[in-house]
Amino acid sequence: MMQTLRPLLLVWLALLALLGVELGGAFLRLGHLFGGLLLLPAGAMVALVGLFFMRLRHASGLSRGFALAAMFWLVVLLGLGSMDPMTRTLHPVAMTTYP
Amino acid sequence: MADIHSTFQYSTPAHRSGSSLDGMWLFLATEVLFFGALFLAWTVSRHYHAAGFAEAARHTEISLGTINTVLLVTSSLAYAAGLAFIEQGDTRRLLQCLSLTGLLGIAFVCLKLLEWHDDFYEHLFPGSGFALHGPDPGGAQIFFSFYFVGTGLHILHMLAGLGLLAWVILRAWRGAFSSRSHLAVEAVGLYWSFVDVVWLVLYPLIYVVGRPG
Amino acid sequence: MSHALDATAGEIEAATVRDNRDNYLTDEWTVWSWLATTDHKRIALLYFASITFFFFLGGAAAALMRFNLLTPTGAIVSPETYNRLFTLHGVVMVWFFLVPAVPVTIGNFVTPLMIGARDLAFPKVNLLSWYLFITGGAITLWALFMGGLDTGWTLYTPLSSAYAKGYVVPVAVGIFISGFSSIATGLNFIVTIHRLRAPGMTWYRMPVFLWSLYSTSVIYVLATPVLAMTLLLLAFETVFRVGVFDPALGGDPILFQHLFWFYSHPAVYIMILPGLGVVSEIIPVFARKRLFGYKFVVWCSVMIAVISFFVWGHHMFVAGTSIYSAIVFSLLSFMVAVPSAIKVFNWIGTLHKGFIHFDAPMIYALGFVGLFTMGGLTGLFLATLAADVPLHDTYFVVAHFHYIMVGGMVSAFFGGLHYWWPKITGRMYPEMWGRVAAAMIFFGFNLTFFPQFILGYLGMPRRYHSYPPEFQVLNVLSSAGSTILAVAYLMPLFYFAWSLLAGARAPANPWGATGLEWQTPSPPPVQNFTSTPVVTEDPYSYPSPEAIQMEQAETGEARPNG
Amino acid sequence: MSFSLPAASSNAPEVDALLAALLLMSCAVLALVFGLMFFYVVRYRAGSRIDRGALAERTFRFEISWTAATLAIFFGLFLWGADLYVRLFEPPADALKVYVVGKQWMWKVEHPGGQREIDTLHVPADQPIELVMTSEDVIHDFSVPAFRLKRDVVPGRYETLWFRADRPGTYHLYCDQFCGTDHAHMVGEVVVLSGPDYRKWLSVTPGSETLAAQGQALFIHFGCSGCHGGNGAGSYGGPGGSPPGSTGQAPAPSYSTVRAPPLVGLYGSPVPLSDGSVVIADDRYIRDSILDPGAQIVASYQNVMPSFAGQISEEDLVKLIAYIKSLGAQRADAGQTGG
Repeated sequence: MMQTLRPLLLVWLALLALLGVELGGAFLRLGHLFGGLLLLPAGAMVALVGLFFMRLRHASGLSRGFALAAMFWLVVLLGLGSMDPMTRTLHPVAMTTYP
Repeated sequence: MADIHSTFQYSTPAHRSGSSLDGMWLFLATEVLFFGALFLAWTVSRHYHAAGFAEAARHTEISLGTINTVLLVTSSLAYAAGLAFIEQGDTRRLLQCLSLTGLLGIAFVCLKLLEWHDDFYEHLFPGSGFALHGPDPGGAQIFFSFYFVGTGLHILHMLAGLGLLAWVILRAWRGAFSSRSHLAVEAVGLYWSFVDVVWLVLYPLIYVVGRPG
Repeated sequence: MSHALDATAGEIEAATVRDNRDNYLTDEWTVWSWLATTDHKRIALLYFASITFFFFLGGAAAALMRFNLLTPTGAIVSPETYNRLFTLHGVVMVWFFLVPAVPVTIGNFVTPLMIGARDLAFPKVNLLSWYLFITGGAITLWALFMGGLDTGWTLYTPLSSAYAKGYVVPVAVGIFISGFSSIATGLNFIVTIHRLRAPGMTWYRMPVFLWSLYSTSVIYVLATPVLAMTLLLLAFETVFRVGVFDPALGGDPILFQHLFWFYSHPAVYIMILPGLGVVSEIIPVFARKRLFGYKFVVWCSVMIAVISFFVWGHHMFVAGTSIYSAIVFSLLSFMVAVPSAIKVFNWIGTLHKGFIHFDAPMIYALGFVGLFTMGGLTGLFLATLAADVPLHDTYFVVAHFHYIMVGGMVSAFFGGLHYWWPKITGRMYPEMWGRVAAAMIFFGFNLTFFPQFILGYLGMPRRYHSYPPEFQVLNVLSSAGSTILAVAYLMPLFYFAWSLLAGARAPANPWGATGLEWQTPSPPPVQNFTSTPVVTEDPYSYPSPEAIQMEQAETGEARPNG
Repeated sequence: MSFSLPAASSNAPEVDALLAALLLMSCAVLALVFGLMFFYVVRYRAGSRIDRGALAERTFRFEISWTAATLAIFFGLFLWGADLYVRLFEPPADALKVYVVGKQWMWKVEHPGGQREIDTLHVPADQPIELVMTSEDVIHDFSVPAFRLKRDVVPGRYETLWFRADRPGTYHLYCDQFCGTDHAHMVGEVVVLSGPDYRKWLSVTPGSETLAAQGQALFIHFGCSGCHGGNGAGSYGGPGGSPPGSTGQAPAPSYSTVRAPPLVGLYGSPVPLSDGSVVIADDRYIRDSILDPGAQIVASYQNVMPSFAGQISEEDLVKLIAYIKSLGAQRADAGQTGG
């Protein structure tokens, strides 16, 4: 039994460690651009939970396909969706408040 | 009649449970895109309103958020352990693990509600009377719109998860699961961990990334 | 196989004996046996009834609009009413007719039959999806009739948030709920097609219709949740008067359009892909010939589904997006047209050297090919950046998407309905009436929508309650066409009803078609098949032309010229 | 009635050529598809006795060749369309700027000379015009079919649209983005006048105050003059004791004790910021500084200015900017007379 529980415990410890990294990063002055780097530990945590707690490693090929498809389309949504706002030349206007 | 009808279409129990788990994963894939739209809104809004987002993020309770993350990660661990136990046929340990999961989940929801209470008290709900008047008050309001929509939806998912958990616990208590037949435990576990995953992304977006900006 | 399953199989055998006597329609006749059914065939009929209602409701709104546009001043209805009419028309037709139409009715009915399964993977989820659908529909209808909504189906902010007049939130809730119905349906189809194929039914032995449904389902499952979140953000903004799209806060109303079209452009392919599948079924049957380029056709369906997610930006070429994003989206939009074009060529290749029969489904299918080609070609105008600028938001766009949605999709739906009608009901429809209706739809459709291309080029904007007098002639032509179209759409309602009562009994395979669904009686038994079928042939394995001609020569039906 | 649309801008014939090419290609494809369909349907009808022979075995070649042909044509169309489209975003430097504000359900136009119109836009022929457009409420769309142009008019930001009308006449103006109840009545006219006619129109149109003059009134109304000085000369106490460009010319300094940077001569000049960077004071910088003063603080000043975001309407903002621009012009004139 311990053989099955041990990896889970190790993953849990790794998750807490990554959380620590994020928490520490929150108090560093990283600036607007590098602040986004703090999403990397979050990505690692998501991967750990998916692979171990949700057993993606042992899931059927189809299930893994679904998980990959979700990630792919998420990238499409975020990538193509932010392409326009990131490359736009915007001339903002003061808005009067709504009626 | 209907029952025969729906069971006989599978050739083996493994075929059936495998199909159900595939279905669950596909459902979770739709959930990814559901929250993905919110993350896109966050990305774009932060791009326009870095200052407002930074100021707003500094007004969030990172201590509560971090404790909540620990609670949720631990609850996922407990659930995964419970699943490992029932695979050995140990219903008693399964029940213990799932109860722990439930308690941690309830603690999460309570802390979250407490945090909301504080936020309302500090007039951080967007709209007239919004408390932050920094260089980019509009951006800060958009941040808090995002915050309330994101955490609100997450709480709804938590409540649904707690309901499912209660159902699994009830069935486990009645001895419905064995080492060979525990599809419901596994399927609900996927959902529970997924709600955890959503929080793992919301946590940095709300408490961490904006703060150093 | 486990002992428990053996027992189940025994019970099934007992049930099967009864099936030989009773088909799925006559199995039980209580209202409850319909409302609580998990039989995919009965659920398909429940859906048929619901979407027929929505189709004629949306059609009535369209008829009123066309009536109003007979005169330049639009004297029939007030501007408020007109705006509510086209919003109702759009919302109902898109979300409660076109998006579900073919998959939930024909798809629901024939998918398990085509792959040789007893039912979909999750029959209860299937029933749930119907309840979600009618609940969403009821809420939306209630809102549209009680308070009305005048934002158009596109619900652009801030017109739908800070400046909203009418029931934005209930309509959003209704669409949100019906979205879950789409997701449930898509999920069911995907898992079914992966998991429940009969022995020997390899991927490349599946009929094209199933590939189309599979591609459609991918879009259902991955695009609909984005719409759900968009509607939630919109509702939040409408209720609290603040939110991420709010320009008063510095929010971006164009972000709403991005999120909206991330769903709604792939949704266009939700609407048309099943139509492409239906036509790919019909043409080989009535040409008695193998589908030309089967692998290309099926992979084109998949490619269309995937690429459809990359092109939504072409709805926003004049909306003020960045020029770089416009260029990328224009290029990607051309890419999605390639697989569609390939399909058209393959259908024509299928006709080559065939033995073409002109039954009503075939007339619908041929009409579909023509109208879909026109819709697709005019789509290229809109994908070309500089050409889109004058045509955007004019009647050109209206005509273009009606050629795809109505000329294409509704024709395919009707064609499929005629084709599978004997299987669904066990009765034949009156063939002559079917042909007349098909021809009238083709003619009435072109008369209604072709003038709108010209109107659009001349600059007449969409969603106008009144218009400059010089546009009147073309508008009157269009309205005249719409009356023909209305009559043509009503005709099947009557002759199908007649066929139910007095139509000839249908044999198991009235068209001489290949495919598993034609190997079981019409209407099928509750269990679909008496024993699990085993597939040993490729799809559309019609005999070669030489073989057919040889056979004809022997029977003396027709002689080759030599 | 007619089925043709006047081509009244330099852009229109180019777009028409592209549309004609698309139409030609479409007709060719339609002829091919319908032609083959009819031909096969008749030739291979079930009752036909024609000998079908053997089926083509290698369908792969057909597939590849028509895929490649389609791709090549599409790519050509894409390039053509993109090239024309990009030019729509490159207004000539000498374009005459006209401000357009859309609101439910009218178009408000302001000319640089202060002439204001509603639902009508008078422009001279053969001169590039750049419309600077925004909306007060929902999204509208400024569409002139005779110019083959349109652009959405979005609240909260400026959109620009440029054209060179080349045929005098009166053309339809539509709102093409659905904007509520009276969307269909948000229409108007674009009147293209020949050079002399346009000058005549300018002279007879009630010359309401120029934008700059109206801006000056607002400058006082909003209290800007309290800190920046009655004529935008700044308040004394700035770096170097007195603001550059004001010495000797500025009238009596304001009595304000608050230090604020001078605005005379500001427009178009480089401004050193407190973070060490230097920006050019253009429309956007001035707009940002009014709405969000804390974002870019002029070196050696404290930010004491409140934000005017949400308090100044878009039209007023345009006027204020015009006024500040005119202060720049005054200095240049003064410099010339002085030299």
